[in-house]
Amino acid sequence: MMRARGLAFWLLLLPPVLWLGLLVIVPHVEIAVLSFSERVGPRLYEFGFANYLEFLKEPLYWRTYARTAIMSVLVTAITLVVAFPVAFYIAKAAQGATKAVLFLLCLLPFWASELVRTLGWMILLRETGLVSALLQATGLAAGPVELLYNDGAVILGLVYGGLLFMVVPLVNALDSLDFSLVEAGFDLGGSRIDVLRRIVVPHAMPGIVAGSIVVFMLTVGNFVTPALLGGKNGLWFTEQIYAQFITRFNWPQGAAFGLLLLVLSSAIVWIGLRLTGQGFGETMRRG
Amino acid sequence: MTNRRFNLALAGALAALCLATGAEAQPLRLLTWADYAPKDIVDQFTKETGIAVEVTLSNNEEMISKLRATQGSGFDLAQPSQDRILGPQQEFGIYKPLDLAQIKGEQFIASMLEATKKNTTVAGKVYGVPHIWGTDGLVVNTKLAPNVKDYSDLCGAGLENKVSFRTKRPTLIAFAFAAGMDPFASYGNKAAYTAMMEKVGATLAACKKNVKFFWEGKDPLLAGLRSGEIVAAMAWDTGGWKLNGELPDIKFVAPKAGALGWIDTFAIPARGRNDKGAYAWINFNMRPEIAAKVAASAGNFTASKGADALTQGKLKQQFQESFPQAAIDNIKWYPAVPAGIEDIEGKVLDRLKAGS
Amino acid sequence: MRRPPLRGPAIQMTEIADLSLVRVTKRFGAHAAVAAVEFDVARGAFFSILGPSGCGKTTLMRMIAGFETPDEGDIAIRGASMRGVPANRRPVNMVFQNLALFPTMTVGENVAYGLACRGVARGEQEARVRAILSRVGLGEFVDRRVTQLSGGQRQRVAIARCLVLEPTLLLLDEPLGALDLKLREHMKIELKRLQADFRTTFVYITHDQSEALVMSDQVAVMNRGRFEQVGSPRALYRDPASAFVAGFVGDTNRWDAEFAAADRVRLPGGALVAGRRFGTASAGPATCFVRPESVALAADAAALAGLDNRYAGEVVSVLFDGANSTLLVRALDGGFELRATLPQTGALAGVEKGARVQFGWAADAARIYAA
Amino acid sequence: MGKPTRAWKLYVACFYLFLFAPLAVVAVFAFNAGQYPTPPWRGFTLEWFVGTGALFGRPGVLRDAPMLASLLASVKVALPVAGLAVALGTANAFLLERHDFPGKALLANVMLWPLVIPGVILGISILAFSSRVANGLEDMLDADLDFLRPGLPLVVAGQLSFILTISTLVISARLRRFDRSLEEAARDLGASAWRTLVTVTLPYLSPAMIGAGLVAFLMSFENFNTTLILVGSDPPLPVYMYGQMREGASPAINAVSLVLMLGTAAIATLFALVQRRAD
Repeated sequence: MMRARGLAFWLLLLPPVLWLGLLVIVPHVEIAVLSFSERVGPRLYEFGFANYLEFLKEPLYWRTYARTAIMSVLVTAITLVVAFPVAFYIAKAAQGATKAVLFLLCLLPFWASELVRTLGWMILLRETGLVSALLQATGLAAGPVELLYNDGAVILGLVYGGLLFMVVPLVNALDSLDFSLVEAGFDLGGSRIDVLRRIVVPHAMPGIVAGSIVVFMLTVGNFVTPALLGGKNGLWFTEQIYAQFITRFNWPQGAAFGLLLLVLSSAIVWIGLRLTGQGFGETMRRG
Repeated sequence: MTNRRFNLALAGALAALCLATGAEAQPLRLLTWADYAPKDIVDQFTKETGIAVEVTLSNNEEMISKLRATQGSGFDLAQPSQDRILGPQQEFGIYKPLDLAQIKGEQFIASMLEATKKNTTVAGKVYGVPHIWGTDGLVVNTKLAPNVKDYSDLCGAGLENKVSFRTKRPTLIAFAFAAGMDPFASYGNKAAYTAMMEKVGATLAACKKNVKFFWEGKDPLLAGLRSGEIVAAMAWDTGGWKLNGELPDIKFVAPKAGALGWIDTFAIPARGRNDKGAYAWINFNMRPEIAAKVAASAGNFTASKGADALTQGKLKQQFQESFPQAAIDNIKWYPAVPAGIEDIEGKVLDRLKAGS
Repeated sequence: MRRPPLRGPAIQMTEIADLSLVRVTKRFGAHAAVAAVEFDVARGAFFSILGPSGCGKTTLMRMIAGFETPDEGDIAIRGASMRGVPANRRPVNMVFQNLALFPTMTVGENVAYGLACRGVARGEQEARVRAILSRVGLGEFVDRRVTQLSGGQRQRVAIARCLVLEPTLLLLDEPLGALDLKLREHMKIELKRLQADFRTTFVYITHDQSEALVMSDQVAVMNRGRFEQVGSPRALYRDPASAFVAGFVGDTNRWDAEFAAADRVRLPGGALVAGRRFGTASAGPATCFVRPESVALAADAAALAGLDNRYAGEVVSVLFDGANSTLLVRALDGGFELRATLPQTGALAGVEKGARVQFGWAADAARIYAA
Repeated sequence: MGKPTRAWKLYVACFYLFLFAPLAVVAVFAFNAGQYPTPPWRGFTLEWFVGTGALFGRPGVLRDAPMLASLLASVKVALPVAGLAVALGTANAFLLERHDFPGKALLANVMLWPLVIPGVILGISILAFSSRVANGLEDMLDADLDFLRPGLPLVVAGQLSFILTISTLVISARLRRFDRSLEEAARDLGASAWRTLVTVTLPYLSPAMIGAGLVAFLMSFENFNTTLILVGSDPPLPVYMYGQMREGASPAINAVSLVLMLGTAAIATLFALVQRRAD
């Protein structure tokens, strides 16, 4: 469009280059470099693969890694399944004001801080908490029930945290679904499952992918929820990174872990996009 | 066409960033533990010296990691434990040597001052002086868990889901002693130390069925002990005595293997900007009447000479009950931790937490 | 094919033209959107540029307004070259196709915008805004949001916004395009009235020949970056200088044909048509035009005896449209079809599909151009 | 499928119950007159908001100095983040929507990366990099470069690294819908480029800019993952709250949570109003 590049162009180019250069790209190069440095003595570091070998050698680390990956995918899937009927209801079954209200109500909890939401679950689930009290009061449980500090609680918290980011893109995608297509599907003899599988889901695919990527990223990179709801048996990989940086002051090891997590999340996002044939740019702009 | 506006905005933002970080070097920025700088003490100090105090609460690992991240800047005075100075100092150089001439040595219990100086000496320079000390041992509900006499008893039968300890290095050290090993003697030998820690890790992993939760903050632990959800825990002495005041069945027990004695120090970060304030705070805090108040606030003992005369009788009595002379002699004081040891321990602790 | 530049005949050379273009060319890549266009617009004239979409008329207008720079040639306003003068310094204002009213401002603020840019004092701004708005019949709408106005009102705001600046030249870029048919008809008259009222020179571009013909003093017909003809609406209609103009201006029957003689062509079906030839070629392919209203219809052949071209035909369909009704007729042995105006008062007013009719036209009414 | 079945409606109702249950209990137990935010209910109190600490051993949040200090720290971070996110996001939008240059598609793509980088990793990478720069520069300049060390300026930078992506997307989307003939009209009426920008383009963009600013403010205020790594001696509210939550449960945390919820609700409402006006 503008052929001539004036001063304005270069001045506009400066901030994004500084931003992406100094806050995104170079720092990641830095942790890549850092992750290949190996301590050989006090304040003495050399190039080496020790940090990655350590990751491979120590079952704790790669198990946590795999656990985080698997649970994140699981959480994403559960979130999708939980959110889909609601999104479909908002997009297609609810009308007028109800629709707007339902949609807004959906957004509301997520303006509250993640910590606040997690606190809510802690109050509900802990042994002395509300759910336990209710179970005892109704006679469903004989004594206090500890629902906190286990993987179930973590998954619950993570699914809860991801719902908004799934519902919104799903509603957006489903909103544009022409309901006569669904009717045509039934008219041509399709069953509910057929129509869902052949018409609704393909139409919602961009929303499904956008929502899934965001939820997956939020889950895999989460810290608060597993740390506060998780039990004595569970660790999230972000906690490992945090531990290396903050409680063990072993930056090279932490950098290696960070890079591994980045590779993991990028790979899964990439696979997801590949499997569903969606593009990164469009998907992220939509999400 | 938009250049001028954004240029201005950018310049303004940068200027704001610089301004926000510069200037105001006056207050003493203290990196310390909970309850070590109670408000009335801080107010009194400010009144006497005119120096304001900004308190940041922390613990050993965080202190080191914060100072490591800032290369020793951001704070003017820190309070790491005496055994946690040598290694990080060698590795990261985060403290500056103390000018002992500025510290009123006569206010300290001499033996403790000497021991601390010795442990915090790197390349001939002293980096720490003692402030607060105490011991870790067992807090036991003697009615519900009468058999807990040593650390290893926490893993005994009948205590399923009823005990607690921290996933921190004192736990490893304690269980090593309880298993008849001497971890301190192996500090210099990494291979031996690793083997020892692995063994302790295995013991603790097997013990996990007994653990209700790994405690971190003191409130949940005390609440658990109060309610009886927890019947025995590895914890600090005055915590036990505090509960003892409320519920006589709960006692602090100096374990057979020996209580673990720790000393928190004063150390000045390498890029501290208010050394004058730091030394003033140290000297102010070691005055017996101040030290007694801080010790009471923290619920621990002080290295200030003469302060114990001012502490209340109850604590003294509890101390004597928990620590007969043999138990005092059996206290294991942490020697300085060499660099690298914490990596070994860390991994064992991670594994314990992750449950693999 | 190179044509000499065309000039409108009605320019008084004693006065400096309000707008003159000298061999203005604009290329986008290899494609010349505007090719060596030359014309003058006299002071106070309503000048239209008529052409199909993509003919370059918008580019031409944007060059006059200052949004594009000519690659060659010069644009002068009242004799002053506009080379290097940015859009905001030209004594030219433009009514945009979509009007481009500022949605964040009220009607008054929209109209005052240009005055504020010129640094006119606030009090005077207000007075002038009120004056111009009442002149265009929008006196009470000063504080209304532009989004609250109807299409015609918005149109008038857009024009008032320009006229308040008393420009030498007002450019209008298909401003009626977005309006519905009724309103468009109304606005044609309104625009003509405004122009007469303000005596501002209007340069109007459109692809709608009716708009151009109704309002303009002068019309330039543009095709593929060039001016085909400049003249009064009547001249364009009567004497189109090219096949393109003949086809584009006004309603017409058009046949591809072959020269049979200098003033005679043969239609593909074999019929011979006598006509008036434009240009010099007299052999090879040709195009022949006959306007529907030039076609005479009669029930019997005798009534058409005076015409050079006469045919017997059959009514294919009746296209009833009140006064504009036409018949679609097929010649019985010429193999061609044509449209003829059907007077609603004549003897054939009630003719039905399938009826036999006689039709014909004078040689002068048929125009032949070498293709 | 068109008409919702009863089971479907029930499911949706349960969903909303699930959605609001945690927030409701947080709010309710902020008023519990007990030491812990758990049943049984011990009566209504405002002590956790305005108490002096005489009753429960710790003051209400509105009198709790460290809590208020952390709130202030959050504001100190969120304001520059929001301001910079809007200013730079607008500049980015103009660059992407108004200029063509080689590598533009790549740049636009790279701008999206921060959305798929976990916050903790953004934190550690910025920490590691800034600390290397600081180590190098401090020796060279023989001066303390505190803004490159963990602390609020670094937190601002860390949060900006991904919030800027969002503000850029929001503002670009609106600029893309902008009808450029409005700018031409302004130029045509005699406005300079600068005047056109200020009187026509920016007013059009302003709902998106305000919206992006509010969203940036909220995201900054609530950010935990990146902040946790980059924080120095003055923790913003989420980091402080996290510390408190690890220490143990107390209705004081509920109280501050409720204050936080009300604050965010106010900002979210403002946001909704601005968006409505824009449409």
